[in-house]
Amino acid sequence: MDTLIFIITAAIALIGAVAMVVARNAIHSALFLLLNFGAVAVLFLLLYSPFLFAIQLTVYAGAIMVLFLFVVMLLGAERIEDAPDQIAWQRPLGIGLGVVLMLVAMATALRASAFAPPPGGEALATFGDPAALAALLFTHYLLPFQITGIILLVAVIGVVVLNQRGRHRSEEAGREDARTRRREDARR
Amino acid sequence: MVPTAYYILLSAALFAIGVLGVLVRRNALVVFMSVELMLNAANLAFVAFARERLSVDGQVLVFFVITVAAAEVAVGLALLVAIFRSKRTADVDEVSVLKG
Amino acid sequence: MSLPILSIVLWLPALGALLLLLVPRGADELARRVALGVALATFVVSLALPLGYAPADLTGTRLAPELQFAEELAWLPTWGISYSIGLDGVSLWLVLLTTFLTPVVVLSTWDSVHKEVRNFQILLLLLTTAMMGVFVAQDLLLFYIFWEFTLIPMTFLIGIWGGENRIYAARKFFIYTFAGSVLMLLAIIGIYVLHRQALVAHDPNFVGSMNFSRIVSDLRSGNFTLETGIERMLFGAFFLAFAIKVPLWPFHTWLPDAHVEAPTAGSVVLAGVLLKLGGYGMIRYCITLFPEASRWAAPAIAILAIIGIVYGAIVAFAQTDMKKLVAYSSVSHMGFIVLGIFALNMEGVSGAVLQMINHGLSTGALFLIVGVLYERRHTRELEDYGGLWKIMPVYAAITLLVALSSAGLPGLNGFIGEFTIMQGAFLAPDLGWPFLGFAVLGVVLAAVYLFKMFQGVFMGELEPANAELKDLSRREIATLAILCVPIVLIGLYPAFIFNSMQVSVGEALDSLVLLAAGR
Amino acid sequence: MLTWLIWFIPLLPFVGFLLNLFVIRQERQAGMLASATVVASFVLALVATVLLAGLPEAERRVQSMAWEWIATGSLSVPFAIMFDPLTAVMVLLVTGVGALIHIYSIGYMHGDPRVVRYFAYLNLFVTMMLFLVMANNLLLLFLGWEGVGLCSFLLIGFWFERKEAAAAAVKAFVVNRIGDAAFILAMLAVFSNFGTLNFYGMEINGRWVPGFLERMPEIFGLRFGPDWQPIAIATGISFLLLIGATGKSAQLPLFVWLPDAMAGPTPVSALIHAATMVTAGVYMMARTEQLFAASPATQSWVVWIGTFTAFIAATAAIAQWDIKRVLAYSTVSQLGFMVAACGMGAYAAAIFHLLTHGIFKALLFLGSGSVIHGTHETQDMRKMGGLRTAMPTTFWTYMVGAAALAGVVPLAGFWSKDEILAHAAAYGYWPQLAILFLTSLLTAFYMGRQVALIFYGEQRDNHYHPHESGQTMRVPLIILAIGAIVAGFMNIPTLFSGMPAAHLLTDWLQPVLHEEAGKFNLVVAILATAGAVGMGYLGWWAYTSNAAKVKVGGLDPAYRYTGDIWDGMQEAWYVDLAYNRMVVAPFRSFSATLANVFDKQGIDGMVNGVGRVFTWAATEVRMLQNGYVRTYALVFTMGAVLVLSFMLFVTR
Repeated sequence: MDTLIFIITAAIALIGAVAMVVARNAIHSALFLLLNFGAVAVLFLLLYSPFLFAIQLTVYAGAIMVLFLFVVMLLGAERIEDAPDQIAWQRPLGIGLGVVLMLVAMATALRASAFAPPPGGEALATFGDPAALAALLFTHYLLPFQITGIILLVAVIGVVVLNQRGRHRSEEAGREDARTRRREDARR
Repeated sequence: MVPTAYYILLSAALFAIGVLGVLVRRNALVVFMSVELMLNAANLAFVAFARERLSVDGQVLVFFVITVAAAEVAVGLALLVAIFRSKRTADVDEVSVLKG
Repeated sequence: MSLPILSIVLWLPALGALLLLLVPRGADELARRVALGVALATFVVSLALPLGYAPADLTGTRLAPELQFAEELAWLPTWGISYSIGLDGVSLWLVLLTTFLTPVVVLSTWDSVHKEVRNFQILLLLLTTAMMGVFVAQDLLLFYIFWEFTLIPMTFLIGIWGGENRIYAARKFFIYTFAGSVLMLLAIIGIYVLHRQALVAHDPNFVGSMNFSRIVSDLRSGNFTLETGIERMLFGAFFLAFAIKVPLWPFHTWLPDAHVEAPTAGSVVLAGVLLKLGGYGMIRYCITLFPEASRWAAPAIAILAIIGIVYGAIVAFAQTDMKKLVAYSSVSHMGFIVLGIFALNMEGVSGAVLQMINHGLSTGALFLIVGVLYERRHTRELEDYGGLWKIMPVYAAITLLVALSSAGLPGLNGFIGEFTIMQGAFLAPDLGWPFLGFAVLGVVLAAVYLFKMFQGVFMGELEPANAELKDLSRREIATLAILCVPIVLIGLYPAFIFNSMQVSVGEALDSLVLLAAGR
Repeated sequence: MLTWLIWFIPLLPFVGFLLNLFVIRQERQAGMLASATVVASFVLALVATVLLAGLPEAERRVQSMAWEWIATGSLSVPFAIMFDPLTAVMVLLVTGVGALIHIYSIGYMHGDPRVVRYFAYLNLFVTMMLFLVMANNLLLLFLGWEGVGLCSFLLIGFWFERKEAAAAAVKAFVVNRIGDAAFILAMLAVFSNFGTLNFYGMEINGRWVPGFLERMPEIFGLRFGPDWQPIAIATGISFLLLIGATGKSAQLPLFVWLPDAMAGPTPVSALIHAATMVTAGVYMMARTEQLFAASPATQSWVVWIGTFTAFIAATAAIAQWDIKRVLAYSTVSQLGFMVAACGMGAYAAAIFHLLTHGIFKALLFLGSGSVIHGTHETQDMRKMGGLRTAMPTTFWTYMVGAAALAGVVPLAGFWSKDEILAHAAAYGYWPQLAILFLTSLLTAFYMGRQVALIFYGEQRDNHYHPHESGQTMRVPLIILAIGAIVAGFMNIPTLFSGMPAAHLLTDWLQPVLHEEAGKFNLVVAILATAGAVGMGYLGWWAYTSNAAKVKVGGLDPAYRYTGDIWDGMQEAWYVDLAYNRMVVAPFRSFSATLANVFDKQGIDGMVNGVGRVFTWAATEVRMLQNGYVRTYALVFTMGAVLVLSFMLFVTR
């Protein structure tokens, strides 16, 4: 029974990922990514980690994807890929490399991990619950916990500062940048 | 029970697709999303091994990864907005001022 | 020796340089006087060396080369590196050559250097210390440090006070020599490590030693042996660094550029002493440390030397620029010296050492002579001159004497060196007639290009442009006369150099003797 | 007493040189001082010779060492001179003729701006020549050898303003240098085979060092034994010495410098290029006579070189118009005689001819100098003629010299040349005898031609009125003329039994050259004299009878009959031209290409090329960073893939 669920969700996840990459429209790819995150959340459940299932759905799917959609809408950047690709050899080489990476990654995965079904037993019952996770988090991993806190703080300040400078830039700076861009094009 | 190997294979596949996305797509946002996808694939692998080893450490790590990812997205998008404001485009190739 | 004479002689010029820092930048005359004073003081003090030098008797081949005025100070005891300096028959006379040439060079700056005189003198004095350091260093690392240190002042001398494309010449000079000597550093480290490994096997708490005589005595006593393959590689690395410095034939192209662009004083020091570092290095480091490899490589190197002799002479003949002509003549003469060294016998090596001193004197004088004309007419092309014998008789006489000494007229110093080298090369087992045939051809060609220069400058019609050139000033006569005295003296009575050199040259060749004895 | 006395012979002129160079400025004093020193050393030489004669025949060799010149390893060379019969004779010639020439120069060089320096060079030359002749080892001989080469450079190029004088001076020095190169090789070979460069054994700080000539029998004892090697050494060494001698004594391959050397002042030509320097080669061959005797191969080379040089130079002398070039080629020819004599083993005859030639050739040169002086520096014989009335002394002394050179009976030239021819006849050198005899006929002819052109007929170019030269020039001429007459009696063969002073010179040189006197050959004597007189008269008659045909700047009357041969003779069979075209020009172009092409582009190109390779590589790498984020990503992924695959495949 579990394997069946696993196969379905895995398929959904893969489809979501591929669709995200292939989609022309940025919004469609964002939504497909949302689908992928949902599938992965379910997989977390299968792996007995309900806390992460919740976190995945709320933080990833909820916060980050919403932010993405918001920014896509703000910039109106759905349709910017129609111009011909500047670097001709970029696309084929990219695809080729991606495929090679996939094969190598899979080969490593096959060799590294065990095929036998994971051990069960009574320890499994208390395994995934948030209490055990929290206990470990606030004792053994206290320092990293604080550091991530600081990272988040820095991120917030960063965002504020970036946007501030953005607002002061006058129209003239915009035009000047355009000119440099034209000169670069001429030179290339 | 589903052997861990399947999960790891899936995670590898997702990761590779993420890389493909980064390499091929020229829209900065899609690139960003692909990066998020790669991170997600990594989380999946973490959790799979945590399950196999029955040790919660894996999951704690995933927790940290998620928070860092969130911070990263925030800053990334802010940057993207700032660039878009001055350059009127989100195409990755346009932004090549830092040429060597 | 209670009073560390050698260190005093070594560091006096450097102290002089520091003293010069106090002199205000603008005071050219004061700077020159102070520099001259320091140079003369160094020369006077260095006279104590030959007087106090007592060559030990030659009985029996002692293991370590016998040193005079040896001084030793612990420097990096953890690795066994010490500030150890000492003097033997070969380096004694090279140090003397350096201290003898420096006052002459400083004296020549009166006319040739007019901007930034103070800094010029400082660099010159630092260069003197560096050069002497190379000759007296008994510790491999100390030797290397002084060897590199000579490059810096010389590069600035060429780079700042040089001719038109001096930057190119200075850069080429620096990188070319530096590339060679970096290989040598590798070899030094190689020896150090091998030596330590070999001796740690004996007494475990041996901390390794860079001391040259220690390594040589271990080599000869047999408890530190180099396997032939490694020995040849190390020999190759050392030899390459010295071959570039000498310069030996294929590595000579930096010399003409460096000389043409260098100021007169710089050229004299470069030709007078800097080229001898290579030769000295070959004798002290190549032959003594790697006898078997030297024996193996000797014919090949002799061929290169022979090519250098003939090639240098032929190319010199084709030059129109006087300084380039003298530069290529140096290539030819240094080819002789290398031939002498790799004859690997007493006559050859002592002839080479004497020829090094002779070359320092005569080529140094030649560059001064070219400098005299350059200061007056600011051109070095032969065509611009002619018939100067009529208006500058004293100058012509001195040039003739120096040209003859450089061409190897018997009775002057050049011939003694060349004849002894040729005699050594003739007696050497694997060098014979063919080598001598070419070497003698080199001697003939030397006369050809030197007399071409002499005829071009002094004989023939006197063009109006040169009509009002005035003869040498008293100072110029003094400078050149100082050089002419040893030129004639060594020509007639070279014994005083040969005698004191016998012991050390013998010891340098002892390894070969031991080798031959099948140790 | 003799040991320290002989040191003064070379040192006196050296002191003269130093004084003239640094101290004396005034012309009069310079001339007097220079001549005085040489005369003094001549007197000393006489005294030394008399003292030497006093010694018993066996120990007639005095050697004295000043200091040990080179002493390193097995090489030890003393700075030592010696005085033995051969040296005595040479020293007497050098100082004697030298003194006369110094006195003559006072008159000749009067009024020249740099005359003080001229006398300094002359004194230096005499010193060097004396060192050459008195050296007791090959190295000191070589010092003299190159020293005289240097002085000949200085003196030929004395009037260096003149382009051809400068070129001639450098040419002389370089050609000599080529010969000297072979000399150096010979010295190296001698030292490595014999262990010493001293001719004879001597006491050097306490121990007896045998000379290499004394060790000759020991090394070559097995001269005709199966071991071929020693003879190879002797041949090698003597052949190199021969090349050295041809360089210095202007023999066939390397004689081109002597005719051009006439660009120097005439007394210089007389002293250096007639009497002393050019004879150095012959002296050296005589000194190392055992070496040459030990190798028959080289002996034949020597004879043939001498004979051919004599003949070719004689032919060239006939067609010259410059008064001094005739004498120059004549000198080359007479030297050919001496070298041929050495080749035939008649060393005593060679030295005898060397001495007589030294006297009458100096006489001829000084005579020509007086003619040039009298006719205000004209050297072209076509502009002269009929000078016998205007310059009687010069005329008569010149006639004596010409007759002596031609070999007319009572004069010196006849005896010495005849002895060579007699020796050739006695030892069966028939082909050489024939050529040498023919050469002596040609010699008589060109001397007759010269005398006729200069002194007979009437003056062809009257831009000048000839006058006899002054006292200081005439006196040496007269003395030399007497010498030319008397010198023959030094070595008269035994004409009839019981002759009192027969073969004085040969007996005197006996301890050195170990030769017995040759018999007098009446047939050769009669033939030679008849030929000399006949051809001399023919030459004189040819150029007096059609004196009218000789125009200033015109062709020689004989040109009509001979045509190109005459041009060939005038240019000395184009040997010099051949050298210029086949040696000098290719060397110049080769050195130019070597310097500009091979050195600048080749080696220097490689060195700079290394530099350029690095700069090119640097620019290439820089291109990689083209600013596109995705290319960076690409490179990034490539790295990841590589690492992964490495992990996968390599670390099993």
